[in-house]
Amino acid sequence: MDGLLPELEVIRKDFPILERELAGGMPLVYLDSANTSQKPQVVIDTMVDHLERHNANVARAMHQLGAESSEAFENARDKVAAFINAPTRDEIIFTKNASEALNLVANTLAWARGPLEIGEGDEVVITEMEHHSNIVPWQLLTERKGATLRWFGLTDDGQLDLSNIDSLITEKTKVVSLTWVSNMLGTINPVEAIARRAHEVGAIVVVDASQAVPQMAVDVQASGADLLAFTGHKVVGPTGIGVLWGRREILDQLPPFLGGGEMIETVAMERSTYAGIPHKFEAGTPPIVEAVGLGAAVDYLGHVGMDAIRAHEHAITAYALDGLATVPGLTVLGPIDASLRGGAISFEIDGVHPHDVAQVLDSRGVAVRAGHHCAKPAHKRFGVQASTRASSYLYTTPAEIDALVEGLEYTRSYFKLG
Amino acid sequence: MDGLLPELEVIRKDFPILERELAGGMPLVYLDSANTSQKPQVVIDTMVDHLERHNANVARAMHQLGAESSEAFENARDKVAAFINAPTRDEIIFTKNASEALNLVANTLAWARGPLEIGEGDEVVITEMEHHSNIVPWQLLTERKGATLRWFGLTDDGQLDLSNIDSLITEKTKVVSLTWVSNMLGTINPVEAIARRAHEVGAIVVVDASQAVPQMAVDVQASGADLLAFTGHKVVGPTGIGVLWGRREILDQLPPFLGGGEMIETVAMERSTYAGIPHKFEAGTPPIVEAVGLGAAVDYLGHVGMDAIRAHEHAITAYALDGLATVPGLTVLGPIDASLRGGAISFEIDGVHPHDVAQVLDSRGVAVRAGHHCAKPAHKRFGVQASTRASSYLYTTPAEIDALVEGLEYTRSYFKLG
Amino acid sequence: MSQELDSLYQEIILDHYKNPLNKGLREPFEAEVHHVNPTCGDEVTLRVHLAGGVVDDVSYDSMGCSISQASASVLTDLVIGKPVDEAMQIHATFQELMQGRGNVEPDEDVLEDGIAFAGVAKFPARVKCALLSWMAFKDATAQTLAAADNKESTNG
Amino acid sequence: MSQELDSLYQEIILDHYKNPLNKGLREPFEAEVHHVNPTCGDEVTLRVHLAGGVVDDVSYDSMGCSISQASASVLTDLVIGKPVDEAMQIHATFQELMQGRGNVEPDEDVLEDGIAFAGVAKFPARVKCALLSWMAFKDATAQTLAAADNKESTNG
Ligand SMILES: Cc1ncc(COP(=O)(O)O)c(C=O)c1O
Ligand SMILES: Cc1ncc(COP(=O)(O)O)c(C=O)c1O
Repeated sequence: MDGLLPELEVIRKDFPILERELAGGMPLVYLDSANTSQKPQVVIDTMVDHLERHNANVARAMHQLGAESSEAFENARDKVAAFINAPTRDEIIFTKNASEALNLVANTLAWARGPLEIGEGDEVVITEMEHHSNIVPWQLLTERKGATLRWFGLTDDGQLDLSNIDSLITEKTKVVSLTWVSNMLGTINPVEAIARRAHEVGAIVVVDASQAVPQMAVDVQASGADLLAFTGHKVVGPTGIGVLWGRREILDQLPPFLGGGEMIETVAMERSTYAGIPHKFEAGTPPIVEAVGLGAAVDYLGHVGMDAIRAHEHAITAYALDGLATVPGLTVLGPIDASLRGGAISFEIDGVHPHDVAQVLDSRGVAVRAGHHCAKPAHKRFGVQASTRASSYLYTTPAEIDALVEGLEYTRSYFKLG
Repeated sequence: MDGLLPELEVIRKDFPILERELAGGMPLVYLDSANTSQKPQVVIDTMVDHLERHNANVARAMHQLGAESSEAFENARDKVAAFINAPTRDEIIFTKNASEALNLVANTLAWARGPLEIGEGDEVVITEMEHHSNIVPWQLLTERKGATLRWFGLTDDGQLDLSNIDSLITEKTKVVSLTWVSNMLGTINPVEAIARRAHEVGAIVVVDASQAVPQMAVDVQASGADLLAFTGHKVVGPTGIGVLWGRREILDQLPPFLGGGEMIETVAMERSTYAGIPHKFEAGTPPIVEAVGLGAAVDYLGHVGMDAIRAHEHAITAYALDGLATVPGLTVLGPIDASLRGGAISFEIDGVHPHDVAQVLDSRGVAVRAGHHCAKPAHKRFGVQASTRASSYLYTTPAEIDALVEGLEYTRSYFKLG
Repeated sequence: MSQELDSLYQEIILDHYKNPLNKGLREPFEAEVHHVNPTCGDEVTLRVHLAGGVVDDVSYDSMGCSISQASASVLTDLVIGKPVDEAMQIHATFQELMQGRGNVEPDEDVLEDGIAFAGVAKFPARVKCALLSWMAFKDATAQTLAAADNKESTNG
Repeated sequence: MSQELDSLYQEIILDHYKNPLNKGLREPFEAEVHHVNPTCGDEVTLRVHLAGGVVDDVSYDSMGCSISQASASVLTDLVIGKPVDEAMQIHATFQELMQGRGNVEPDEDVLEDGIAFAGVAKFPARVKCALLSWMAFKDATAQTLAAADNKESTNG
């Protein structure tokens, strides 16, 4: 099959969990990578080495372990900056996950004064395919500030409906926030074109790149984004860490988010002043060993090559779409052209609820996700309450897709469908 | 020496980093545990096992790995609840660190309506010995809401000055927030007595237990606290995780903090509703492997026994205070009676700046912290800009204290002081 | 593997799923509640009508998986016509079975078709599905009783 | 270990620490800045007086460790009386030395006593101490020049 990673079997050996046997001796077929990715040995080993040999708090500690730990932590910032081509390391802020990164933006905008201030009459534009983590923060912000939340609709094949972009993004728009790649529909959105329109009217552009950064080479400077978020655990890194990148000019204008720890310049009883970016937004002891793990993770992905990973995902996704098309009564939600999408494929099967689909697949070792995937409005748009989602990653093989398709056929027979 | 942990050498073997050799072949003498604690092998191994065998997202994933991961994660919540004697597991909220836990409270109070709402004329009372993480959030809150921040002063021997408690905590007081154990002065504060006064006037009591939970048996129900925060990395757990405990009645009244992920009940374009506690406050993918590590950490501490750890810390601290008293020109900041304090000892030496003290000690392998320890107001109160701090933990030996005292003598001679 | 699956998807469950009993929303009712399983989005709207200390009717509309659908059907079948106390007792017995991780012996005398859910208890992720309508029933009944109490005390 | 320590604490540094040059705040000055090292709390208040393209005076008040104190002393000794351009050049050379991780060969002709700080570059945690007053000097000089520019353009 064209486009597959040439050393797929070698790559699979890097991921110890792929050897797991599940109940009944079934081998693991992990197709839930859009939910969280598995971790290569090198990420785990790097974290262990840090904990066993270099553990200390950062910045504050001047002793040798402190210097080692600080260096490892700040190196991770350099690695992440290089990975997404940020113009400077200072624009990389470590958060606890993508959700915190998005909330950081919405939350500080609520207290911003000056050009970024949001109030009555102002509008924030998001899309119907957002993850809840890119919906709820904006609902809270607009509710609290008396602003209005507006939405890009979706076309029937799961793309953004851009037909009304000029009446949706107007002089009233202060923020446009959208996902680069949908975690439910798989759709890849034209971020740059939308950003262009947003910048025409002076709005800032927030991009949820949680599903983009794992799957394709992301260049924040070329993206059109002013702020961009992603999460460590989806890029073969650990939980407990996410990234907010933002243009210095914007970040400098935002007030602090959480207070305490290294985010200060000086603290006095009368008043405190704050550090420059990135520290201004990193209150308290940061996720140190998690940053170190994330650094190893982006190194690993960089070593395999993001273009190669994108090609692999594309090949697997095309193969999966073909396979799913053979299952009677199965409808894919989202684009059915693999070149328009990432590797998450949500679908429904007439007559079997997604929970039941996932359960039967699980009994065969095939791990998929069933539910609303934190994208309720998108499900509602397509008239479904839930769906089943299979999502691949760099370690996914065509044979695993075969196991999925066979499992779905078995599901249909188990529930006695034609 | 009375009170030392009986199996101290066995305990030290549990912490791989204690075998580290530093520059010049010096063995590590780690006296910076108030900054961050070292990790026992069992915590590291538990995290590795999770990453290598059970890694999956929680709650959302119904497959076998998802069930295993969810169970491990929620078991950690049970363990933490038991460790601090919380009445129910639902009152345990996982945050990224203690700073986030404290900010969560201040931040949601800013948006609270009803009895907890804070506005002009209302007062928040903190103390001059707080860590910046328990100062800045309240400065931001009171500034933003037009309320007033008031402070408990300190006595010359580093205790809270309670003489004006009745005029400080009044009917105007909405929140009293204080540290249980000072990270700079070591002082153990009479939380229960202060909470009693606060409750008399209807204020809520927030306790920063970041330095208390590592060092002594904490029973949240007996403490008098309404909300209590601590951090994973100081209780032999990993970075990237903290805990907020709160009484259900209070937590239920607070609006959501960050939005997205599992914190919702349902999300619709028109409006969203939120999950019950603890999930309401846990937006996005939580720190899963970190929670699992924290569970192993509190198990480990529980196994050693918090009362035994407290006795050990007490013995080491008393020994250290005696040793420090022999160093000419050295002044301890904070109580000099070991029974009034925890294991963090800050001091100054006439004629040598704390940075220089720490540097010389570091060249001998002795790791201490120098600076303001995120407690600038307390330093100002004692007329110093910085101090040197040595802090012990369950793995600290009397011989390490000897190394500290010898190192200080060497420092004095190196800088040619009498 | 199919054996394990069969312990979850008992014939009785699949029957109730295909042919649910008492489905649809009916009048009269004293309380209507809407419960959601936040993780998967399963929903139930459920009404309770009590009369003379007896559960006179439980009607519902629901969307969800086979387990949650069948469980609503079995619930109504078990509690309609029972004295409120007994219905709550059945509720408690069912909940105990579900939360027993597969270690509780189901009591057929009390639970009748409900014993088919014994296998569900071994699938932690599905326990919430089975309990969704039961929790809604408990909530609606409590609301009805509280409202009645209020009325009484206002009248008294 | 003492050897390593000696490479940090050169005699020259300890001398400047014990007997700092040009210390104290003086008039006249065009800009005064206050810089802090947030991690340790070291502080410097520094004034710059430029006249006819020359650094006429740099005066300062500071609290901090031996490295930061000695470095302020060496700074003033090096730049006072120098043309602004040359002073900024010295600044750049010193900064390069400090950030070179011990791999930059110090240029005694430019840095004079400042070469004693070469050892500091090997202690990442102390580099900030050595640079504190230098950054303050750069900031104050830039402010003075900007203010002069402004005046000129307003006048022009
Ligand atoms: C008393 C006290 N409060 C709060 C904190 C903040 O903890 P963290 O940095 O983990 O948020 C610390 C430690 O740094 C502390 O000692
Ligand atoms: C598109 C998208 N946005 C945001 C998130 C939130 O990421 P996290 O849960 O790590 O905060 C996810 C994943 O859950 C996602 O897929």
